[in-house]
Amino acid sequence: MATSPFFTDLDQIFIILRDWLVGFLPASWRPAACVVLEVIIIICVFPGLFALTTVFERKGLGRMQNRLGPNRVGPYGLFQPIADGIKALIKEDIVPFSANAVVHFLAPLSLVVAVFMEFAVLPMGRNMVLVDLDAGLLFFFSMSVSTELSVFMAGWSSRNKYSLLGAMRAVAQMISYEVVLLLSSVSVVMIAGSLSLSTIVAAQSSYSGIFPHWYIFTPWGLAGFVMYAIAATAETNRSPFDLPEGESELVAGYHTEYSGFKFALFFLGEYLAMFSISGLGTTLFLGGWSAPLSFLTFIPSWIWFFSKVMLSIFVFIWMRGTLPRLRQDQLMNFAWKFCLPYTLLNLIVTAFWHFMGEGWMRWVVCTAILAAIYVFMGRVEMRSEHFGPRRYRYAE
Amino acid sequence: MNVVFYLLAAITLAGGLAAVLLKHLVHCALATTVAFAGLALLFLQLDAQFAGFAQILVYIGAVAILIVFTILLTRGSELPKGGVFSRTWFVGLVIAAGVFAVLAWAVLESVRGIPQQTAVPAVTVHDIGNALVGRYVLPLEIVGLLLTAATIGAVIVAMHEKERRQ
Amino acid sequence: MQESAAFTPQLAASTITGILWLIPAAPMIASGLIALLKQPRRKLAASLAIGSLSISLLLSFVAFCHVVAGWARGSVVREFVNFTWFRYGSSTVDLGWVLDPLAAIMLVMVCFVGLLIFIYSVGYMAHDENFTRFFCFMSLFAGAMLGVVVSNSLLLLFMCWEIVGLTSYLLIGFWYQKPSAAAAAKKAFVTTRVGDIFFLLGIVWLFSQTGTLLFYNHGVGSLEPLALAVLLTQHAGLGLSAAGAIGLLIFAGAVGKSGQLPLHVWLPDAMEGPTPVSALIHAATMVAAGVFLVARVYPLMAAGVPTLANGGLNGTTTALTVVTWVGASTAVFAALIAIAQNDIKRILAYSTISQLGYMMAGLGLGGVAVGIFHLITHAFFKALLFLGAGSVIHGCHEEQNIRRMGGLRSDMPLTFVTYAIGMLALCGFPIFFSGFWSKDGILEAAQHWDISKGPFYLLVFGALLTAFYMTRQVCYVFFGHWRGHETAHESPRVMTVPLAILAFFAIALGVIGTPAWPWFHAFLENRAVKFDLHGFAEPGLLALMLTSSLIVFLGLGLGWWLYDNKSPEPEAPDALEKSAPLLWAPLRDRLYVDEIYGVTVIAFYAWWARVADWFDRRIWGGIVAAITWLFGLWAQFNRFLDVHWVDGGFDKTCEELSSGGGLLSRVEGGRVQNYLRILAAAVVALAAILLWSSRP
Amino acid sequence: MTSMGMTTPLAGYLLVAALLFAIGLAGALVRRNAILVLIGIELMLNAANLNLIAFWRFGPHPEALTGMMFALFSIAVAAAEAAVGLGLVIAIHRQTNTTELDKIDRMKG
Repeated sequence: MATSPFFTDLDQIFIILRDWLVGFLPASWRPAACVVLEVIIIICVFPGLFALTTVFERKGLGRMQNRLGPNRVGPYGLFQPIADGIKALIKEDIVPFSANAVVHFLAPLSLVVAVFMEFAVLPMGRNMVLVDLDAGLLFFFSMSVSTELSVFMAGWSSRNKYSLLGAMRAVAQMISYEVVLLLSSVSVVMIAGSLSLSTIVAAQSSYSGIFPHWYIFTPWGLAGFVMYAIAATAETNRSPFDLPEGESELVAGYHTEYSGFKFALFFLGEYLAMFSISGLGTTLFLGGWSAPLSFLTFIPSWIWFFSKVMLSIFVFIWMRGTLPRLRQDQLMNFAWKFCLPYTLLNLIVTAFWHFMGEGWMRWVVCTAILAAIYVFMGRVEMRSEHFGPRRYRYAE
Repeated sequence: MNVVFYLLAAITLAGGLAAVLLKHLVHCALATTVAFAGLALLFLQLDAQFAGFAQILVYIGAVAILIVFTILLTRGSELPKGGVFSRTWFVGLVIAAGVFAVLAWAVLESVRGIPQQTAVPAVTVHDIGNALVGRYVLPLEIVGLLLTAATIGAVIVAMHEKERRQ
Repeated sequence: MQESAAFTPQLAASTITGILWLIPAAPMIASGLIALLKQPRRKLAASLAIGSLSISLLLSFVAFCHVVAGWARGSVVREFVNFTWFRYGSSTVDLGWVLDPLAAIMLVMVCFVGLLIFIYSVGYMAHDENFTRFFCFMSLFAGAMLGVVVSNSLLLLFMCWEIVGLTSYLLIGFWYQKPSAAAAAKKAFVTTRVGDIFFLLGIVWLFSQTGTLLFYNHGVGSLEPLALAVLLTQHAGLGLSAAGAIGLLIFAGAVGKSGQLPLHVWLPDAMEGPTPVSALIHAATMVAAGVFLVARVYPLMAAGVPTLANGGLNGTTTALTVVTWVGASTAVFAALIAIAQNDIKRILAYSTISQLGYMMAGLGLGGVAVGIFHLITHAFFKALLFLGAGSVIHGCHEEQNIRRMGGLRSDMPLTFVTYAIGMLALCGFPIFFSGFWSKDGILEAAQHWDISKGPFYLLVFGALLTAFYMTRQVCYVFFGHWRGHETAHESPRVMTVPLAILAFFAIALGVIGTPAWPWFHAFLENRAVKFDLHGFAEPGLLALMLTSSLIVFLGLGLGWWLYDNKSPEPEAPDALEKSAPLLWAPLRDRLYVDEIYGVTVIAFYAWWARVADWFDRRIWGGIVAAITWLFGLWAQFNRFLDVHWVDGGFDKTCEELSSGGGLLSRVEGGRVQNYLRILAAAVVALAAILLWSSRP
Repeated sequence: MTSMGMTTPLAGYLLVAALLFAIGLAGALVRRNAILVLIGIELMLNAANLNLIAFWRFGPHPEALTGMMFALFSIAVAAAEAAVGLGLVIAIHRQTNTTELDKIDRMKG
């Protein structure tokens, strides 16, 4: 596709800037400097985005609840996050007397570090990926599971029953939905034939006519995306899966006993996790940085990536404003009895898709199978749904 | 042999030692996690990306969580009254030291036959995938079966027996 | 078309023949499924059974139409599918199925009657707790019976035959909690087994002679000229060829199953089963299996005699003569007994035996068509009679004694009308009823028989008796006044509708077998047919029809004269008993056949059992006791050695061992870590030794 | 130090693995808590994995992936072992109300 050099340069503007900056250094330092520069950029950009998102979320929720939201600090309340940040920084850092101080301190730190690591493999634009790992997806998931331990550390070290309960809930929920998340991504890996995220994006960045080859536009991709989106919501403890911090039951879950900057770190980590998981979903199903229609490719790739991520964030916020919270047993049942079998079957359907070859036949067959399974499983689940008293068989 | 190796080895061993020596079970579990992470990094140092990430995914993501869950479910987070080491801990220590002695001796004895530094093997994830579903497909299936059986077994073992109805 | 036109056998199997196996398979599968159902799933069980049989009926109709179409085109439809079941050495055992006119007619009849009886059973068995079991057995029976009909191999036929026997046993003994039912089931099973042994002998003989058990197989089947020629050259003594002897052995099987003279004793007792069973198995289909079998192997029996153009035989064979005499004497014998019975179903049972005798005689005298036509008409009107009897029993609260009924004409009008139609058909009431035409066919054949006129007179006498005992029964049941305890009531719709349908066929079926339009005979014998009133003009035919009509009227009149509306009290002597007590007693006691068996066969077996028992106790027992004693002596000796030699040393050793074990068990302290330590230490030691010894 | 063979990186990894194995064994042998014993066993398994990976890396045929595969399967088996082992600990705790191995000695000869 012939685009003017201006747009090409705009697309690669960050690469060009980096190379220009690094050019001042001796040649032997350049690779290391590149990495350091990129890390710094990531560490700067995403917290900035986080700040923007908080105000965006508060104002958006406000509108959904028919009120104004923050509007006092700066124009339209846009400086609210700065005020919040200053407040968090100068607040007293309270550590409960019987808390396990070291672990209490390490928990938010390890959480944020692990979450930041996830961004290393996300391709945020054409040629814009920090390390293009061969096993990028695996790396992403191995980092995202590491956060579970941080959550546990936070909950346990606080010596507070609400914290501990919240942490246990969070860990159980994250483990359960981690499986779904992973399995729904595996179907993409099966088709793309690679664990490298930039290869996966490249596989989706061609067009037939004006329409892109995104995986969401296939039966298995749609099913996988829906599962992924559900699991991602649960994985980031967002509403309607926000039981771990359900304030009506558990005060604030595992960060009840955190205050000041540590609390801010948790807050940051949570939003960063949201960004990263949206970024991964974008990469896997929504074509990453590729444009939605073929004639829009002149717009720089990173704009597409970030707009898709922000769109996902908006959906997160929208759901938070709309859906009520689930109950713990419903949550677990849903993960193990519906999502997990459905994603497993989706894998089989993906294999069908792969082996049936080109043609309309595979569209019909795969769509039919997935729809039939969905209807069948939905009915079975609904039938066996007894709204009786809760029973805990595994933990008391 | 470089600094990174020594650093990682130190982290791993320190994690392992802490896991064995610390009093508090949860601390032990967390120290184990450190050892696991150190090992994963050692794997990366050995150019085994896939194994390293799998190590993190399985050990930190699953095994460590399992361990802390078990600790909490068995009230292991409360400190025991009668000390953490068994009465005859000395015997165990001697045997462990003996094991290390024998192993180290074996390594050092055969050090002349050990190959020298070799080139980084050009193995991609794709190759590993091909090997898994090609040459090693039978073990893969068996491991799948084993994991299923283990999952079911673990659930059944740990499950409360229902109250017998009359 | 010339009557003697050469028919070209059509060999290529059509689609319907290819799936012919489905006809028996459907009810069998249904039976298997029903067997898996729980007891309360009544509706499902009944619908499975009825549905599967409906499928069979549908397929049977298609097969029938296929055969009729082929026949109308002028070709013999005889399609078969054969396959090898197993092989040993150089021999193969083949199985297969065949579709020909005989099979087609039987298929439609069995399916149709069976279906009506299934529907009827839904009403009749409604209150039985073993409803599902009943339908399981019934379906299995229907499947096996259809298997008998379609099989193209004597072996397959025998297998299905035995399943039929088994289901008959199961269904007679369906109410096994009644001792009489259990005994009747056993009796039926054992008695038919006697015939089956001969049947099996026949099969083995046939296989040894021809090397195949297939009926038809492109000219090399056992019923085809090649094999028959081989069989004819062998002589079995008594003027029989091997073909005739084998045919007679197979006929012995048919005797057992169809209740012919020496082996008829089980059939009246079989009425202990539920009435639909009696109707289906012991009137319409299973007993007809024997007749069907004889018809199927008819070429064996008739081998060596040239066939006439009209399907009859030029002369006869010894085998057919035997069949004829057995049939004719059974017809009269059973009819005589039926006169003096009081149980409504028992009368019908003896009537069935008698009619089966007619069929056998028809086969022996006039060929396949004559016998099978009577089989078909009889199946309908006897099923009708049995179901009517069932309706009566149902309506009279399980009362079976006709002396305790009476006057049901007004209480159960629908049952009465249909029952009367069945009765008239059975008696052979002229012109309007199918029984008349089929029975007349047999009588006509008997009249023309060269060997002897004996069968003819026997059969005519039998017809008289038939009319008489049926009139007696109807008078007792439907006329006079009610002598029972509770008032009777009409049966539900699900039972009466099948009755009406069967009644329609009991009348209508005669049309296809009149001398003017012998469609049925022509169909079975692969001739062309056309409507021709001159059929009646054959010499002697009108006279014969007149005679048999007179006989029937005589029987009816005699019965009405003796019984009409009198309705005597149940304990009062029968009208016939009053006039001829000497005649009555042996008839009432069924001519002492059971008793004769009791003092001969059974007594012999009992004696033999006592002898065997004595042998067991005295001779073998004595030997065993002697051996036991010897071993006991030896054991005593051994014991002495054990106690004083072996045990002493052993005890000492054990003590040592147990004290050593006590020491060792300290190690086994139940502490996992101790075990682990020992394990690790041992590994260390072993590794050290290994390394040390492998040092360069 | 060089005379001891530390020039070869493989020996270093093997020694680290040996030490980790010994530490794990010591944990399994001296701690009283069943969970700690399991942790020790996990450490031992990990040490073995390190050996396998190291042998794969420095072996003559890394492209055959034998050591790597062994390690991957071993990781999977270790996960299964951990699940069942910890399930057993929970079951035992439910029965005896303790996870101290010294007190769980009902099965003795």
